[in-house]
Amino acid sequence: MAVIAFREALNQAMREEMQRDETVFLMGEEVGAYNGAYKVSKGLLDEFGPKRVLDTPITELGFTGLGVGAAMGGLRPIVEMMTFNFSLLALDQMVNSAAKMLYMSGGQIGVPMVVRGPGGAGHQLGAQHSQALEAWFCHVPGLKVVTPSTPADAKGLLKSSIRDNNTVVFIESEVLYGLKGEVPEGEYTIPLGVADIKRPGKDVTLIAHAKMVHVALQAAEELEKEGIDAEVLDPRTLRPLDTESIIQSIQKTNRAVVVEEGWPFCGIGAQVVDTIQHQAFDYLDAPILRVTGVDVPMPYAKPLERLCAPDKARVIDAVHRVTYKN
Amino acid sequence: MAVIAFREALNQAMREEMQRDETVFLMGEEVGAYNGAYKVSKGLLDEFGPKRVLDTPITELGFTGLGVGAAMGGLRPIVEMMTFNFSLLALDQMVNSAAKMLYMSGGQIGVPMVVRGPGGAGHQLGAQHSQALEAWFCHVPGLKVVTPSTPADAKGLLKSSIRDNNTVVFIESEVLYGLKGEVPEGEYTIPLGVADIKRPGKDVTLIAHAKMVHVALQAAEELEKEGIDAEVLDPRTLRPLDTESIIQSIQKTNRAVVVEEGWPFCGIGAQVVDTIQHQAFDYLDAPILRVTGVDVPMPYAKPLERLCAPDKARVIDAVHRVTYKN
Amino acid sequence: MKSGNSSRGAVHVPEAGGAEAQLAEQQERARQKDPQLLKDLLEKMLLVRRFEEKCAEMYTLGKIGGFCHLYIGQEAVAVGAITALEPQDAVLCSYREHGHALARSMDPGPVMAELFGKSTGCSKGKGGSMHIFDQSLGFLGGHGIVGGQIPLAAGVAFAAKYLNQPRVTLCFFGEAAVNIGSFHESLNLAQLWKLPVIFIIENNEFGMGTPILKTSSIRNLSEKAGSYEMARAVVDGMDVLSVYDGLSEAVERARKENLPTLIEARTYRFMGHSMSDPAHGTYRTKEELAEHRQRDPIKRYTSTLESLGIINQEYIDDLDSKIREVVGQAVTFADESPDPTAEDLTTNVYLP
Amino acid sequence: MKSGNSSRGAVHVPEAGGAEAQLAEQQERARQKDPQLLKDLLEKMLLVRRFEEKCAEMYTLGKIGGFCHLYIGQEAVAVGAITALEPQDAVLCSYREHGHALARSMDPGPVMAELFGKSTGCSKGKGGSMHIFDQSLGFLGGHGIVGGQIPLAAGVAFAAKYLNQPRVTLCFFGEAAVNIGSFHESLNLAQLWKLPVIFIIENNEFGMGTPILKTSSIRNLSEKAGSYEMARAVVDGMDVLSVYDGLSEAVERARKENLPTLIEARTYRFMGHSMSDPAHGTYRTKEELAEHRQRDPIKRYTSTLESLGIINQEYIDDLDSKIREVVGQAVTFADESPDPTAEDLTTNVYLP
Ligand SMILES: Cc1ncc(C[n+]2csc(CCOP(=O)(O)OP(=O)(O)O)c2C)c(N)n1
Ligand SMILES: Cc1ncc(C[n+]2csc(CCOP(=O)(O)OP(=O)(O)O)c2C)c(N)n1
Ligand SMILES: [Mg+2]
Ligand SMILES: [Mg+2]
Repeated sequence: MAVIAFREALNQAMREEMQRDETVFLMGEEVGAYNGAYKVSKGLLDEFGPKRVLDTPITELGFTGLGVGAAMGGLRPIVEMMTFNFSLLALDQMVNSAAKMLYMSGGQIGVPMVVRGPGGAGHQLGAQHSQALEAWFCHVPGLKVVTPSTPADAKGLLKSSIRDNNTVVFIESEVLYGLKGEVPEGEYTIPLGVADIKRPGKDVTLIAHAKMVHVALQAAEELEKEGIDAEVLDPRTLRPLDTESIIQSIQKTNRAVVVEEGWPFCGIGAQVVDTIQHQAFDYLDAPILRVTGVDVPMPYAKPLERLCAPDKARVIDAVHRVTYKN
Repeated sequence: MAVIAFREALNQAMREEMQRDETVFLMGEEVGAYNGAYKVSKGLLDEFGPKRVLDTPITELGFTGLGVGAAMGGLRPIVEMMTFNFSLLALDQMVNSAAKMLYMSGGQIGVPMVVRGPGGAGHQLGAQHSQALEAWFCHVPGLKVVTPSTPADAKGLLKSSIRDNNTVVFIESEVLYGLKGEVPEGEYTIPLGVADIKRPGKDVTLIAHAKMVHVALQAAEELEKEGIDAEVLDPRTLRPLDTESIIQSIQKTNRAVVVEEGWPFCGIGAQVVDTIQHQAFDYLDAPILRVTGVDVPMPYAKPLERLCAPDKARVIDAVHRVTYKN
Repeated sequence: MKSGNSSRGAVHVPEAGGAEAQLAEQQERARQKDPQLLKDLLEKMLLVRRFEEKCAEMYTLGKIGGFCHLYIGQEAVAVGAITALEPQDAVLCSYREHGHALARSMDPGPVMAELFGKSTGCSKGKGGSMHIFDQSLGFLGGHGIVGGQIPLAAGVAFAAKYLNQPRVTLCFFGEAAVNIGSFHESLNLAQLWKLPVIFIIENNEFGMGTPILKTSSIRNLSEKAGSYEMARAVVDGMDVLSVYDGLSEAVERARKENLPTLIEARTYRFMGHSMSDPAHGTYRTKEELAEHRQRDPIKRYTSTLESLGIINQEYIDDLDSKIREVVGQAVTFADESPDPTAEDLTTNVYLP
Repeated sequence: MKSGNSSRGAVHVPEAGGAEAQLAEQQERARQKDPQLLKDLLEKMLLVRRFEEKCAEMYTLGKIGGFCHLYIGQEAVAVGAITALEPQDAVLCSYREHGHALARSMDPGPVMAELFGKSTGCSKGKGGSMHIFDQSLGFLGGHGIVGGQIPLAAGVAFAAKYLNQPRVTLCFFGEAAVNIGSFHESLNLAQLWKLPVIFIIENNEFGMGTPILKTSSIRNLSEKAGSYEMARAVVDGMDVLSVYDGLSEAVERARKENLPTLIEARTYRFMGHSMSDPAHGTYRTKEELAEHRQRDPIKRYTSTLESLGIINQEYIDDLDSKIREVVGQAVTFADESPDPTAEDLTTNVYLP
């Protein structure tokens, strides 16, 4: 298998889908001539020309709405948010138009669109450029939410998202773009809504998505040394959530720690906790603990920023607590 | 005590605070000459004049941002959203400016502002005009979120919100505006962050806010007939959440049902569940159940709309399940 | 009606003129047109009027719920504009769109059934008054967020151009919507990318209770096209032929040159903002309203056609009773249709 | 520089002219000014230049992190504009604001410390390069969302008018920001409510890698004021005196008449968009950049002052070494300052 970077996997997914389907096009700020702010769309303008790779003015609300309209008109837009921080300006179109169109038209008009781009903190980008808002998108019926953690998942899931007939919010971790990994050659897809066990284990389930999967894996490795065998479950798609896989894992381990980059209050982890305690109450040997971003706007200073994100140590500590090892 | 309507209680709160403090002003669509789309601002233009009661163009992003700037410049704006559905257009300013300004200026510049207006479903207003988004606002550090359920709470909490030095998102249930209730005469305030037991009980805790408090109370009354004594706890402020009161109640009843109008996935109820299972795990005799809005955009047709919102029957059913009575 | 292609192009504003001058102008326009077209326009306007009157009645009876925004007084705009389209074209509107749906030849039955929230409604009762859709006619809603449909329309036009379809997209919105960010972002995109879309400001003078001068710092709204070097025009929104002619020009520009146009149609709303807003009282007087009612687009147009001998009183009476029957049948259809069932609640959230 | 108050007012666009014509114009403007003011302007521009050069160095050394947008090439805009203000006035900027902060007389030490993320930074190290604040000087950020500061500035101006303060608010943003909804909504509000605010488009020709012509359908950006009947002006953003004069007029309009102005300052960015973007390669050639560097605002201004005998080479050398020392001290201050502590993490989220 070829070893490629996360950003290249995304690039391949878009390229292949654009080759396969004439109605797929890409638009966003700097996606064309500049090859993308994070170079995810590298070479696409050259290959597909300005009709299918469009540089937009800085108008998140306008071009997202234009994307919804283009989908209503028969196309399959990929709308790139330069970063998901700017999607706050586009939420009205994502929620009130894209997510609701099918329902309020009585099933007549769907919106097959992917809104994708980097989410979460980068390095010292400060309060307005560092937020992980997946919980918001997950709240909305009509949207699907995908958060890949490896190059292979990124490619397989993006291809499925582009082919999906609904609006998919596809959030890429900015800090994972350079991550390399094996990606199967040739065309393959990963279905939305199916979790992946990134590491099997029997003592505790670590549920983590996107870049937190790697933090969980590091913690699991460390825990192994003390004889704790942690399972790392990556939901991959947050909405629809693969509840079944999660419950199965808990039935085996009886303990869970949910790791997420975002803010704690009303984060996606709270929903995961709710789902587990509701459906597997009698299997739980300890309260489910969450390891989350700290409940503050992101500070700029490196030593403060480091304290914000969940790290190996905090995950290990939580595992100790749910296994009553401290 | 005077018996007045919810909308009148809000009106009194604004009037009194505007009389007390010259820097308080109100702006929004139709708040002036039209006396408010829901007549909450009735008479304020007459009393305070166009300098302090401003009709805005339809520009939610612009006038909310202008409100933030006015707060930075020394005023205490009350920004009315004609309905909170339109706040989707203003989220960038609410989150990226209002909630973060104090932090990213290193404590120099606060944003004492109230963003208020009706939230949740009305009667057959359809998908774009019926949503309960409190979970979104609750997710954001830097914001406070208040959701009153009675005229007295509405008045006392709005006065505190206007005096608060932070940005407060104050969500009024559209269908409660006509609700009458006793309101203490003269000046009084209710502190933010303090829950209220709307009905004491010992068998199960029903946690509900805004109009769901009334659904919970109806259910409690019915449950009493079968010998189940339900406590109804109204957090009143969702952020900061009065966790202590919630935990105390659970320690007494050992069972909880969380009722909310909004969508289930990543709703505020999930956070309440997480808080309880984390802090009172050993007190729980059953999984915590949630009764929520149905996971669909709001349909227009009355018989469908009726099925969406939590009602007495669904709450009672949930209570039966947590008390193992069915 | 004239249009300017340059940002400095002079704009011909419809003369205030007396009623007689307006009549004369309309007669002049009518003389150049096919009588059948002229009759069709009348029929559509009358259908909209009677339909909306019936809606008011049904709302009062509690058969229609939610927000219900009537189109009475503005019929010439939707009818004149949409008649200038071809079948493959697309139409997007705000929440005040019953008239546009009928002008686009949607069956009154399924529209009324939608307002009644019935399963036979065009949107299966899930949309309601603000969300009328008919994909087969290119009628793409019914949108409730002010300005929300403007970028959508640009997108529909983008798709048509991308797919080489000879499809023009009309986008209707109220004058109060020109202040919102979506308007600005969309017009820039439409001009920049040369999209076959026509933006129609229906200036009925009020956004709910607020007159336009309190919310826009300029008076001639079509001048906002100057910020994008977009072609623009002003049409008399009380004269169905002024609208039709203005649109025909813009439609040609869109169809042949892939260029957008911004059109201001000056009209007036005879009813309250929605059924819960009284027609007069707070923001306008009874007299003011009565005066504007003199400009009734249907009255004027009927006089014009009569004066040219194209129709007579008998024709009008026949037409009116035919239309009343059609509307009556729509009500019967809606009334007798079944409610959606509990199973319908959770369908149409996702496509497979 | 001329300004038009009517929406049709002619706008004087700075002549492209040769270098000599530009020099002559600047000399003419200089003759009418106090030599001390002229020297202060030079000092400020040079301070910004040296500070930014040092930032580039410190970024490369890893002492500054995150996004870091330098102002080299554009110094005349911030310095010319802000010098036209009084102490009680307010300034809001985008993320490219180090230069504005220094022009507003912020101490270079706490600004550099902020970029280093130190607890002595003006925003305690919590803000970073994009979020410089100094409440005591009315320097109200440093905002990272394109267009986000535009309604904020309208609000600050609103507060000043409300409180009867003689305070003018300057709002700086890039030319790519004119396309966003916030711009449109804020300008309309500012004109409608007659707010003492000045909107300054710093047209440095690029929004990241995209030239303005690819994102705006009109060329003369200040004409967008026409949509609001707002006063407008174009200034030569490479001529600190053209900026100063243009601003002085607008400041007077704001202070005396409570009226806003839209100003386009034509300038150019000599560095990449941010430190992670190379100065040339993708969207402009080395030659193109070199040509623009000929228009260096500091070089031109130095020649003007020399030619008028206001300064000489020795003065320049002294000034430069003095400034280099100031910047060096800022670095030392930043370097030696303590990091914020873990306790600082959770303060400043809420006020009591
Ligand atoms: C973004 C947004 N803000 C506010 C509203 C509430 N609202 C509905 S209609 C309306 C007035 C719109 O007036 P105009 O655009 O002139 O259209 P008209 O109703 O006159 O047809 C307002 C404020 C809304 N639907 N969307
Ligand atoms: C709403 C939003 N969209 C996108 C971005 C990313 N971004 C940062 S700067 C920039 C270009 C802005 O160009 P311009 O306004 O001309 O200012 P300049 O950088 O040239 O000073 C972009 C696209 C952002 N910060 N905010
Ligand atoms: Mg109107
Ligand atoms: Mg620029």
